[in-house]
Amino acid sequence: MQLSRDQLLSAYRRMRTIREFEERLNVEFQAGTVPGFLHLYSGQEAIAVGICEQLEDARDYIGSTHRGHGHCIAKGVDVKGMMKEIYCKKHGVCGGKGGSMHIADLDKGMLGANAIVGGAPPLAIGAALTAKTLKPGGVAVPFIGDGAANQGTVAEAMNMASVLKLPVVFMFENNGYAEFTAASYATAGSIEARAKAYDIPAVTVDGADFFAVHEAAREAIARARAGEGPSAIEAKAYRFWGHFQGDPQRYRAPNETKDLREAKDCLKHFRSRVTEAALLEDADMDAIDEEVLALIEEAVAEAKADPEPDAQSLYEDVYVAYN
Amino acid sequence: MQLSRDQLLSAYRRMRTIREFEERLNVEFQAGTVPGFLHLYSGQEAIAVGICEQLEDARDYIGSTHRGHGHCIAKGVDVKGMMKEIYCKKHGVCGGKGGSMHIADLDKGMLGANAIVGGAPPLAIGAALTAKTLKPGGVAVPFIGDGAANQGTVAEAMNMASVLKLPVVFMFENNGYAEFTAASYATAGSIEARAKAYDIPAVTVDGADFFAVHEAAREAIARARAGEGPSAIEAKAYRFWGHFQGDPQRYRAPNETKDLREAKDCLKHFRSRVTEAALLEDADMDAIDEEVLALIEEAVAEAKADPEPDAQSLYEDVYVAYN
Amino acid sequence: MSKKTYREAITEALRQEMEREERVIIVGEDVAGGAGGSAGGGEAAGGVMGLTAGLCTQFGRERVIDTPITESAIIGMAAGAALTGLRPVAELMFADFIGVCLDQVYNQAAKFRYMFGGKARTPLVVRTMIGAGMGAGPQHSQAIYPMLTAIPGLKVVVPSTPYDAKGLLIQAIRDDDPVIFCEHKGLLGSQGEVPDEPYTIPFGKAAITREGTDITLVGISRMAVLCNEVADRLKKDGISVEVIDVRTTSPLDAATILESVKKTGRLVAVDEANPMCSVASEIASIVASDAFEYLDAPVKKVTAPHTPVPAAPNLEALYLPTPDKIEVVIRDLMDF
Amino acid sequence: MSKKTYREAITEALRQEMEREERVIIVGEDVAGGAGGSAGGGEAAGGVMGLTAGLCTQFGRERVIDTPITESAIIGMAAGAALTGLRPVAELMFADFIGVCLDQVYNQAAKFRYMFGGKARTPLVVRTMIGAGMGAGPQHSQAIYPMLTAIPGLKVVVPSTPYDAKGLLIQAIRDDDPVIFCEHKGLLGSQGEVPDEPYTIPFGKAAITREGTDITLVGISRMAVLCNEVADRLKKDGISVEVIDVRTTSPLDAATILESVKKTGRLVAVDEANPMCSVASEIASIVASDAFEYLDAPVKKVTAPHTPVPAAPNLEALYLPTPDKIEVVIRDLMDF
Ligand SMILES: Cc1ncc(C[n+]2csc(CCOP(=O)(O)OP(=O)(O)O)c2C)c(N)n1
Ligand SMILES: Cc1ncc(C[n+]2csc(CCOP(=O)(O)OP(=O)(O)O)c2C)c(N)n1
Ligand SMILES: [Mg+2]
Ligand SMILES: [Mg+2]
Repeated sequence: MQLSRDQLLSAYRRMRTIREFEERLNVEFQAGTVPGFLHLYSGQEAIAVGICEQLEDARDYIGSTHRGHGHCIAKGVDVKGMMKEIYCKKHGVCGGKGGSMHIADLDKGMLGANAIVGGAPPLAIGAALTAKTLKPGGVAVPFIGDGAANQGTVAEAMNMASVLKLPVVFMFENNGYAEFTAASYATAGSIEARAKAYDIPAVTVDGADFFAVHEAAREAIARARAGEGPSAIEAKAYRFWGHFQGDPQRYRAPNETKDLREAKDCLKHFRSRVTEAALLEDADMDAIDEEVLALIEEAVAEAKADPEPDAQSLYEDVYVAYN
Repeated sequence: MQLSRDQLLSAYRRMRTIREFEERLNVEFQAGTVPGFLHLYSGQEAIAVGICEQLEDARDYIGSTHRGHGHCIAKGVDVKGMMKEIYCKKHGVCGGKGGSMHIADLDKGMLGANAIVGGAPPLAIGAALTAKTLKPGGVAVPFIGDGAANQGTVAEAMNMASVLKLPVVFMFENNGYAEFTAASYATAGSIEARAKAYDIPAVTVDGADFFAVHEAAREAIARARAGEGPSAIEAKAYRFWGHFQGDPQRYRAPNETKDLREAKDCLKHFRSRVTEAALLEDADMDAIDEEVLALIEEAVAEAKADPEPDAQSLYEDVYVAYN
Repeated sequence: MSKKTYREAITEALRQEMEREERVIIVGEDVAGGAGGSAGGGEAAGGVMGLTAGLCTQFGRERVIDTPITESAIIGMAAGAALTGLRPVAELMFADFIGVCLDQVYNQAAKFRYMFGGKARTPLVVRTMIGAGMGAGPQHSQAIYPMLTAIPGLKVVVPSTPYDAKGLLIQAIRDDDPVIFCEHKGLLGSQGEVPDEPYTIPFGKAAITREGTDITLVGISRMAVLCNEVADRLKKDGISVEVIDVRTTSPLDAATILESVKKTGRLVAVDEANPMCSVASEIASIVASDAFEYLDAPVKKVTAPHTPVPAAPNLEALYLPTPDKIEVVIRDLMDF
Repeated sequence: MSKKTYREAITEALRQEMEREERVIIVGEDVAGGAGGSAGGGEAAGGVMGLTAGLCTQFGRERVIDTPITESAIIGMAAGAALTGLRPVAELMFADFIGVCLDQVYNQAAKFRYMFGGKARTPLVVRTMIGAGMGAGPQHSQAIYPMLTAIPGLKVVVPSTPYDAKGLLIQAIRDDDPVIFCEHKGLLGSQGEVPDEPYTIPFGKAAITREGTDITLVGISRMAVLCNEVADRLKKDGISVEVIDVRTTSPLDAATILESVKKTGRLVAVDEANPMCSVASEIASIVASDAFEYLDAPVKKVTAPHTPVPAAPNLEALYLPTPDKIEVVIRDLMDF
């Protein structure tokens, strides 16, 4: 499907925002200003954006992972609120109580990053049940890593979605590693075949190719919106950083990440595709690059300046009401 | 593969023993003498016996389910000890503390019936790991219902067994129902395809046909013993009774169980196969029928006469040593 | 008002809430029953204990949803649905099965609101069956509410009468926080007066079921029934026992218990759970902390022993707290 | 004897037991690390915290087994292997992940021996990381040992020093019952004298780490370290605090605690877990029951609040018990 100029610009902006957000976080982490664990999404932007650009705030949902910043940005969560949350500050989207691994924004249909591998797919099918019941045409998308693909919860969620014909798109991101262990070792057989074994139509695409992801997602979403049940997409993905920041990556060949940044950069791929086809010009994207840079700069500055959460908030919001 | 006369007689004896054991338990249950829940295996005998006849006590293991009597008998657990256990008596194989859903006999490589659906497959792959490490050529067989096939633990166990190339034969018994719900509703896609999606060779056989099960099991066991990793078998099975005794089976067509007892009785099938091929004579099997009848009669009488467990045993065997 | 069983009270609460509010749905294994069966569907069971019988006929399979045997997906799906606008009542057939789906309860549903900075509402109810006494064996008889009571963000309900079962279940369904509703299988057939119209009983308000002055006896779930029995029995011997049925273990009504102990000076907490880190221990610790000056005797608990639940009926009877065991402890304390 | 960190003590215990006994194996996520990676395998990490570093090189991938991220299959496989002759040490990376594999711990491994009439032995060790203080957020910081302590058939170990970590881990590996071994992430870098040779510390024997006569302070895991600090601090003010480090919460050494309280007449139990149904509550209830006559003051506990663990470091610091909070409670009791 041919995307409009606006659609292309929007997609590029989101992908660039994710990349800038993550690369900047790496710098800040090295400087020691970011608390907790940090799992960066650099390299996988086309996957989150390729599908989320086709989702709506009000009726469509995503469920995310420990590596959730990219999913959040793609689904439209406020970048500054996210940055404050990662810094665990008062005005973070979760008031500083969630941190990097728990960013959620229900108004945006973002059901939360999730620090439990395989935690989100059961929740996402629940959102799909809500959509099916209350929000006709709505769809839910759980993101699932190659490591998470082995968790029993994922198998259960696929079977349930298939049985109940829920509007779900299972978006597998196979970036080749779960922590320090290769998918070729730990993820037996094929993820695509697993989905098909539950009677779920599935395809495999190159996650560095925004257009391939977008097209596969378009079909899957259409199927879901039409009430035809779940689909699955396995996107081959490329993790530019280690599992978390600080990972010495001894399990990877010395040049692997450098090579991936050369050959499998979704931003470069996108740029050359759209310029070659004369859909956008370099200048369009350069301008976005500048704007994004400024936005992230501001987001970091504001996050650093934001106050810590109030002491009292420790005790708040455990319940809506406990009496 | 052609089985010897002794092998055929042994297989028939085990199948007949299971059938008699279960049918008698039904009578006793109706009379109100059996405590707890009772899930009978009648109709599925050829599956347990078809594979277990090829297993050894010392190095081969099975993991079972809530519907475990047949698996136990097939693996050689003492029938009288089992009956006493089902009656929760002192000399039951588990001292009366396990009951019908927890019969185990580690000396026979029987790792326990299991009242948690999907509970046993992770344990069985552990026994396979022991076999691989300490008991060359040993193999482990988890039995898994069509309902249990959906549990995440089963998916996890298949992936783990595939990754570690463990000597496992996943024996799926698809009897068409999980409690009151049909497999056609709750078990999406195909079990065989699920196994294959984990790179596990899989076949589907008619579980009423002892010879078909035996042959599929022979190949899978050989593969495991040779260190080539796991296999899976989906046996189509036929549950002659309800889910548990007392189930009014309103979800089944009125004639369904009667028809199954006509058309899909593994004992009848076996008898006609071996007599037609002149491998055994009716008299051989009639004699076994009589012996088995007497054995079960004795087992029930002894179970009823056996004393209750000693009060003190309530507190015993929680730990090997707690200090 | 009419006589109903605990079972009927629960079914009635479900029906009335489903009538009142479209967003209330039921999910679980065989909650309708019979899906795909050769009898051609229709309502086949309404749960293994028949507690949801009739609901599928009345509300349809869109609202009474049979699921595969995948508790993580059931509870997780219900939690996700609750987070996004439905009000699901999920059935976890036996509470013992919490082991295969605990994460969705404790790391997910119970933490949403806090982790997400107060922006989430999770009106999830998990109905589940607890308790020994039916010869169901070690994996189908446990009283697992203590581990759930420990979890911040969760509410835990343990009704002991048909009246409480209905009122607390309606409260649970209307509540905006995740609730575990523990139905004791030994109480399903018990009878009592239950209003026909809907009503709610607030969480965190214990019931004083017997007034007394000599000793405070606190019971949880079926144990509250035993406590009443003991109180009635000892009354004849001139021992005045105040019985408190906690009704909910989280929130726990410490105030009512403390007030009672300040009057009686003695406490026995009765819990069907294993002793360590039990709700009985929690109650005892609260009393020893906050009513110490009023205590005339040691604080005691009566619980199951630190063993699994044995299958044998004779051992199971020994395993469970009984009126006799409770009476012995009370008499000891009265002599203190 | 030489100075070692808690982390080194654990690695040494694992290495020495693997040298001693072939049947000891290690299974878990990235316990070797690097399987299938483009660097061509070899040892890449030895666990996310490096606690199994070097073991794969020494013992090979047959005995240090990297697994997929499937905790039910990991713990279940280890339990099944233990039941059949191996002595597996499984790693559950963060204790918070118990939610996805609890069944294999509590309904399976912990119950085998009892359910099977005493015929099973399950020498399983599950090593796992507990505790807050690292900014790891609500799903990676919990102290979940109370719910495990409640489970009959399980043993629960909570070492607070490098010396205890080594001796208790060797005991755990040699023990024939299933053991959960809780390593506090806030202690990994702490140092202490540790013998070079293997040794065991028996389960169910608490350590009296400070002798005192005015008050008994019981600490669990890292809380024991805090208790020592408080005792040392108060000594200067003339308050003599006896500190007991429980070392194992199941079995729990009630005798040592009771003896101490009989001497001091006062108890404070300090637990990093949430308050309800905590080990602190359990200890308080035992003391209120069995040392009541000796008590001069209310029995108190200091725990985390009934909230999840917040991610923000400033809130997390408020969440945790601290020496200051403990001191306030002690001073209150001394004034009682
Ligand atoms: C239940 C659970 N097990 C283990 C972990 C630790 N852990 C966090 S991320 C991760 C790897 C996940 O790999 P994958 O799903 O491929 O996602 P990726 O990191 O590649 O994005 C692991 C093992 C966890 N957080 N939760
Ligand atoms: C974890 C868990 N969930 C639910 C149950 C209740 N239950 C017992 S048997 C059963 C049906 C199992 O069906 P299937 O696996 O097909 O085995 P079958 O009964 O047909 O032999 C169910 C739902 C259970 N025991 N454990
Ligand atoms: Mg990955
Ligand atoms: Mg079945």
